[in-house]
Amino acid sequence: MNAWLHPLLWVHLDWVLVVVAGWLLIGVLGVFALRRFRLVAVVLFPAGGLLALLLMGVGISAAFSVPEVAILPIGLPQLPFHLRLDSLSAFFLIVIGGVSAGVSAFAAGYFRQGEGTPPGLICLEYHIFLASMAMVVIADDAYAFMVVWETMAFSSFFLVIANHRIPEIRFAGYLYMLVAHIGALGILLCFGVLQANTGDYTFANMRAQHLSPFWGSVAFVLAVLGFGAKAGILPLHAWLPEAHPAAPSPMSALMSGVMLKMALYGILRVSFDLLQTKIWWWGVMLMAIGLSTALFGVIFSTVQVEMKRLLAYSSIENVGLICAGFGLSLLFSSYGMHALAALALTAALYHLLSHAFFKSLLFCSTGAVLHATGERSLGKLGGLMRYMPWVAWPTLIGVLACAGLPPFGGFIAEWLLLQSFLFTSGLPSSVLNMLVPVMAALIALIAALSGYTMVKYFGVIFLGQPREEKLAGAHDAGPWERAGMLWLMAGCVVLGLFPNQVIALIDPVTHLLVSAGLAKTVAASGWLLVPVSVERASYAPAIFLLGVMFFFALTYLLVRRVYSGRIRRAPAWDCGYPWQDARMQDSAEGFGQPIRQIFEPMFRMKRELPTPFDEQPSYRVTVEDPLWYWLYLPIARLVERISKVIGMLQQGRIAVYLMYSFITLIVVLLVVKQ
Amino acid sequence: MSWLGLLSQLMAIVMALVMAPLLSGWVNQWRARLQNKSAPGLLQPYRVLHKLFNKESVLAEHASALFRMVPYIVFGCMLLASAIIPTLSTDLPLSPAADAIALVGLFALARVFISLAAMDVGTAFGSLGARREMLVGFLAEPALLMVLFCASMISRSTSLTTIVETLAHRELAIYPSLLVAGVAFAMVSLAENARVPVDNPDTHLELTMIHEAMILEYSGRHLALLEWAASLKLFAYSCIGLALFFPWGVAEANAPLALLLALPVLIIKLAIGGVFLALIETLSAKMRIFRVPEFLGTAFLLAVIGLLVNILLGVG
Amino acid sequence: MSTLFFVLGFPLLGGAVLALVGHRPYARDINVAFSLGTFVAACVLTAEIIADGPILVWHDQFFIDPLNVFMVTLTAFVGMTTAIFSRPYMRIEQDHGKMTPPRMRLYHSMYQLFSFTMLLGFTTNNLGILWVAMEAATLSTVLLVSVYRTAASLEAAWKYFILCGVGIAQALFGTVLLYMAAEKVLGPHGATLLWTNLDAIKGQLDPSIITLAFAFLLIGYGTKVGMVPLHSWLPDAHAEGPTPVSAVLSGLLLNVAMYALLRCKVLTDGALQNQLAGQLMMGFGLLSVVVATFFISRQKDVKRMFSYSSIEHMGLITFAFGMGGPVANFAGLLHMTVHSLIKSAIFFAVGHATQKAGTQVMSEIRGLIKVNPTIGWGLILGVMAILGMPPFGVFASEFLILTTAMREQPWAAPFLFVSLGVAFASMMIRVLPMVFGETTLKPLAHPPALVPVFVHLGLGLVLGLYIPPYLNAWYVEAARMLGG
Amino acid sequence: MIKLAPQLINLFATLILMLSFAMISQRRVVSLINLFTIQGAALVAASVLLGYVTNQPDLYVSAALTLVLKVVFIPWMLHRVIRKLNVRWDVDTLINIPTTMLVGIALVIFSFSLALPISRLSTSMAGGSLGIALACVLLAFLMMITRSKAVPQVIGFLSMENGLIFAATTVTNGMPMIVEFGIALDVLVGVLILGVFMFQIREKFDSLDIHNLETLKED
Repeated sequence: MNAWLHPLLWVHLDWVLVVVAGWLLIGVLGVFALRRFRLVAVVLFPAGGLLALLLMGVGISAAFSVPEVAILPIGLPQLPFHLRLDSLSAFFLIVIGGVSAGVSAFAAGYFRQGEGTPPGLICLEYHIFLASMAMVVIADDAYAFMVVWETMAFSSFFLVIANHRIPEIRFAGYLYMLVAHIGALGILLCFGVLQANTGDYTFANMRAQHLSPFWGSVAFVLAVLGFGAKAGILPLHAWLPEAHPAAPSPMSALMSGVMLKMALYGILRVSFDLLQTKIWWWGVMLMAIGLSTALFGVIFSTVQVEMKRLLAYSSIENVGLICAGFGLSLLFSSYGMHALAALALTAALYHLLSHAFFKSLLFCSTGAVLHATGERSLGKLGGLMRYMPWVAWPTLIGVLACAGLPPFGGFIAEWLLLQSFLFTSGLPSSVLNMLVPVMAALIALIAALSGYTMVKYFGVIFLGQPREEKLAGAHDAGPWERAGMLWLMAGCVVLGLFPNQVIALIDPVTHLLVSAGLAKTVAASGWLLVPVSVERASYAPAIFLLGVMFFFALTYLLVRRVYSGRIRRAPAWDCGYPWQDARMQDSAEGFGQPIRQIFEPMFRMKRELPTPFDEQPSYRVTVEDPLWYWLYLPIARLVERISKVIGMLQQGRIAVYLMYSFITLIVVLLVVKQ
Repeated sequence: MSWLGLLSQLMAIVMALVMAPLLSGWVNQWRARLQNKSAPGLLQPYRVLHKLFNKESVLAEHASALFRMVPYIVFGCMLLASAIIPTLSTDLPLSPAADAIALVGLFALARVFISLAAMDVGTAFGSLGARREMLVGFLAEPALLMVLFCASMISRSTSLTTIVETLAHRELAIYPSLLVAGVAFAMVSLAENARVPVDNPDTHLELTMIHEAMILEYSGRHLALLEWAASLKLFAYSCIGLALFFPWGVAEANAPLALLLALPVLIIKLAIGGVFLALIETLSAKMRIFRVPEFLGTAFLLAVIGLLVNILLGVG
Repeated sequence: MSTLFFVLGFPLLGGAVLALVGHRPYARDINVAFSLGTFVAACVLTAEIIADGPILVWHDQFFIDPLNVFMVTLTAFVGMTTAIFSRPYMRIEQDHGKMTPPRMRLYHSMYQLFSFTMLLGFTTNNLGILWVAMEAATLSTVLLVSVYRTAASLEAAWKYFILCGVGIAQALFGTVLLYMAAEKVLGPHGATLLWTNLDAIKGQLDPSIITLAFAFLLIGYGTKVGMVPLHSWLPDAHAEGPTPVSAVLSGLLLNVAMYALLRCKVLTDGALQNQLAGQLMMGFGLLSVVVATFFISRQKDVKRMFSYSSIEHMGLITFAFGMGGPVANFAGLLHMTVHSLIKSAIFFAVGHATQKAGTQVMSEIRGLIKVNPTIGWGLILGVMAILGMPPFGVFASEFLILTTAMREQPWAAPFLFVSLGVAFASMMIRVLPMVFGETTLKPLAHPPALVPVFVHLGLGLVLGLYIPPYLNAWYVEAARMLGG
Repeated sequence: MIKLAPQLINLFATLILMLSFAMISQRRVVSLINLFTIQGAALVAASVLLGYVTNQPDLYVSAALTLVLKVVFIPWMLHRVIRKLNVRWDVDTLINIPTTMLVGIALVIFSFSLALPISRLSTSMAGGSLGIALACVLLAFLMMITRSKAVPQVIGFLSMENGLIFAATTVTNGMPMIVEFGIALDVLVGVLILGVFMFQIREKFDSLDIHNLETLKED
């Protein structure tokens, strides 16, 4: 108890709690400063950002130290909040801290007055959201976990509907909340299985239980269902492309960059840590779900015409890839192939980390664009690179990272993932051996497609000519927004250039979960990233980048020295076509058209083609998610039908009501008679 | 790394720079011959480059800085690519920096940048070309990757040098999977290098052009760099093909004599390959752009089949 | 025992006084004053029980133990807050001309008598008197429900009276059988129906009689609990009466019935030594949960919707007690507490909302958060709480119930899963547009009393995050007493 | 006299059961009330007799209560009500009379089979009448279901009370006094409220047909 008085004696866990408390305090201050907008903007949000930095630091140093436990005197009387900070939690604390630091800075410049909910209130919800996420990863018993988990859900829900005047936004929030709650129920039941009738809900006890394969599988499936609903894996993804566009951009950044990761954390925690037994088909299931999700997500993101929806679908894709990595690792460790399991897990976690950074960066950029132009539809944007360079260049980095191109973080993750898929021969089952390379091929396809999407995203928004006149007046991002985006961009670059250091950070996690790690082999090989051995595979992003840079500079200098640098500006030539205007560039629909054509059966399309006799001929195509019609609406209709039938029970005739009681009485008497 | 290593590395780069235009010139010449046209001189590409470098370059009004950077970036990427492919020797200091996957990534990087540049000016043709290029790319990349995986499954490695060493200097073995992969690779490289039947490098017919549509707005030295980069790409692809499927004659580490010997072998192999390319281009007709996905899809599937054959026959 | 005398005396006296002056303007304050007095007395009583254990008073006619003393406190508390809430509410009703002075008098005196009957039911030791109290509670609430004298309220009251009257009659038959069984052991005299005596000898009671008796008692008190399919009276009665009455009906009256049922279950379990009672209760509970949620998904009237949600939660509680065991019983008791707090809070908020809109039709209530943020936030938070959103207490109990059910009664888990999901979906989609979005409503004439709303929500929140030790001691003790 | 007592009690029991049947089959409201009165009287007689035989003064008291309530006050009030609201006929029943009778027979058999094992255990001399009491309750229930006017429903409700009281009296020689009083009080108040309601319903819907009371429902 005394230790609380001496900050020098505080362990990492205490510091985490300090950060959480600080965030809550900031939130409360926000409520008191409900109308004092400047205060919220310039003081509270940046302060939250600083705390986030502190959290990141704590996470980094906690990653390498022994697990710490603590007990908060709240919760159920028999079950106070148990907290535990192990390397897995530490890793996710890094994710939360690192990303939210940038996003908070961005938010400081982002929120304006008089947009739906007052900024003070947003500040409260925002910081409760952050605090609850930090608590999720350190919760160590089912009750504490569920409490903070749902707190996370509904604080983010209020943020999603921050601008609740618009019915679509309300519906998006509703859908989000509903799916989240269904998922939470699934998680609840999963914990119900895990506690195995002991009535002791601490994770420690769950680790101690050895469940029968049946109950273990039930728990695993429930966990995948529950956490998957939050992560947006097929077919529970429907809320994601609705909620992300609805939310204010910093919120979308946090939800997509961090909150989805919390769901993945849950999957890891349950299937790798709490469940003692692992069965091979769990891994296969997770892989299959993950890859189908990824493919679905990327294909849909290529055909989106609304920038935030595009990013939302791309988030679905990335979550799918990460799940696939988890699945592979699960498969390996179920066969006791720990080194490979570690490789796959490292890849997945690496991807998780880099996705957190580049996706929040991209969402921030959409926010900046949204504020500058008031447009969210790609078809009305274009040519912004000239007007808002401070947004465009960081976004370019984010785009390259998201496209999985060297030398950025996304590429390293995919590289590792492909490596782990490639060296799978030696699995006991030959079918799996056949299956795994096919999955590798799928991953390659998905990566390439995401490149397509990203070119579309960047090209249509920032390049070319403005498709609307008003875009010429677009103002660049403010200082706070720039700071936030630069921070996130720096994250992407660092993740791309220093894989060994990052892997050293991930190593304790893999040791914890699959009792093996890459750190040794990696550390041995200096600048080179060598997962297994130099003969097998190696990659040196720094040298890679230097190489490109070197040749770039070399050619530039040579060309400049040898030849004249004369440049003349002239109208674009375009094969000498004289009357060109911005409308002739590819629209967003046009850019996605080839994909629409190739994957036609996957979409639910409505085309309106003009006839030759139209006065104003117009072409419109809407692409919708078929799952919405095959899964969600039928369920809704089913509920409606059932409730209609049940409504028959209550037709207002008292005689009938008496009859119910009478029959019930008779039936019960008959029952008890036996 | 040994001095010899540095030397071979340097040789590889220089040779790539020098021989790339020559190769495309060679191919053009042969194609002309096969089509009963009067062929341009073998050195025509050099003349073209020289001319372009000397011209002033005309930039579109609303071209951004990105537009001007891209030629250098693309050129740099291609140079790096041809630097890490073991053409003459497997003793390349740069090669550990990037393995097969990274190589594919490198090509992808170049592609993305050039497409972005094409969209930058904001003309109808530019964005059209970019879209088609990405369309080609998203199918060609995985296919190429799968082809490389076939080889790396045999050699249990994704590092290019190791692959070539295994294939070249192990006792001779017949790999049926490589046959399938080889066909796939041929198709992919046709598409990647903007060759008939996928694209036609020397037409500006709007319905068909892909690569040309993208670099339409470039002129002067920028265009020159892009052209050079294109021929470098062709060179790199041919070298990959030779390294994977006809790896004989590539020198091992610290074997100066082999290194000397390697050069003529390579030249001969390239010459033959160029003739074959010209032959294919002459015999096949340009296909509609909508057929391209099917074409590349086939290549992709072939590559995957090659991979499966690998596992079925339990090689590696 | 003087404290108990005050606990029962205050409301009785209040009923009498208000029967005389209930129509005066200051009657509202008197009402509050008496309820306050009751609450204070209840607190003192609680303190005494904590100090020196269960007590028997007045020739053992009254028995206070952990199980019922916190029910008494809860009842007194909610009774008080509801009285506070009904001050401005009824005033506005009077301004709208829906209430006349004579009706106000009836309302006030019946309000006090109603809380008297409930407290009597809780504290009495005599199962016969328990029955009498239940019947009396029915009668007083019938008058409260019909106080508007509209066609709808009359119909609701009539159905309420007939259905509950018949139901309660079955309970009496059950009680008679119980007496018959007890008589053989204890002999025919006044003390035979005392719960303490019955509890002492429950092992010797004749199983066949007790089985039959429990069947009748279950049907009887189950009707008051609102178990499907005996629930038909409940939505009408809740929807047509004044909102304070709806609040106390679903907040308190259902608890009394549940309490009676529990006392009977304890005896039955003791006598039968089997799971019959538990299985019956689980069956009815689950049926109630499922059916009620599907009813919720088709409601247009806001008060009807929340009354169905009361059925759902009562079903959940019944299910929990049916499962038995320390954890489930604990959860059931906790759920009873939190449900009465949260549900009454919701009804307070809804009451003002309906007064604003002048209608109970949900599609005509819009954008509360704009006109009156406190009502809006109260409603949305209350709804989230009742839907089992942590950190509110409802979640705590649902957490325990679901996790226990998952391993002890796995067959029930899917039903609970679906029902809770459906309930969430159908409530949120109706409440969100009521709270958020654009609006045409105008502010109220008198400032609404929203303190009770937030006091209740606050307590609900606290119970989710921190259950004070002595309260916990109650729960554990009570749960142990329920055994199972 | 003493030895005859059990037979006499069973006689009364049968009488009460028979009266219940008569009520089910009866259409005229006035005679329904009369039958109810007779049933109350039989009940009184039974409990007096039982009290005399087992010399328990409690039973006299409960008999007196029943007399005052069920035989004098309630019938008088009901008569007054139907005179005021001139309800004469109870034309339509939901199920026609013969069917109701058949169901009734089934109910009696059911309740006897239910009560038989228990009534053996009864200490009271008239334990056998448990089945009859149960039958009365169920028959009254049936009657409430089938009748579509307010007054007969109330009468059904009250005769259900009769059945309960009969059970309490004969099976257990009467409940504890305080409970008896409580029950009586509740019945009294209940009847008063019902009376008031009937007037209010009448003035709202100008008929006592409970088909009017079907507006509150799930639409």
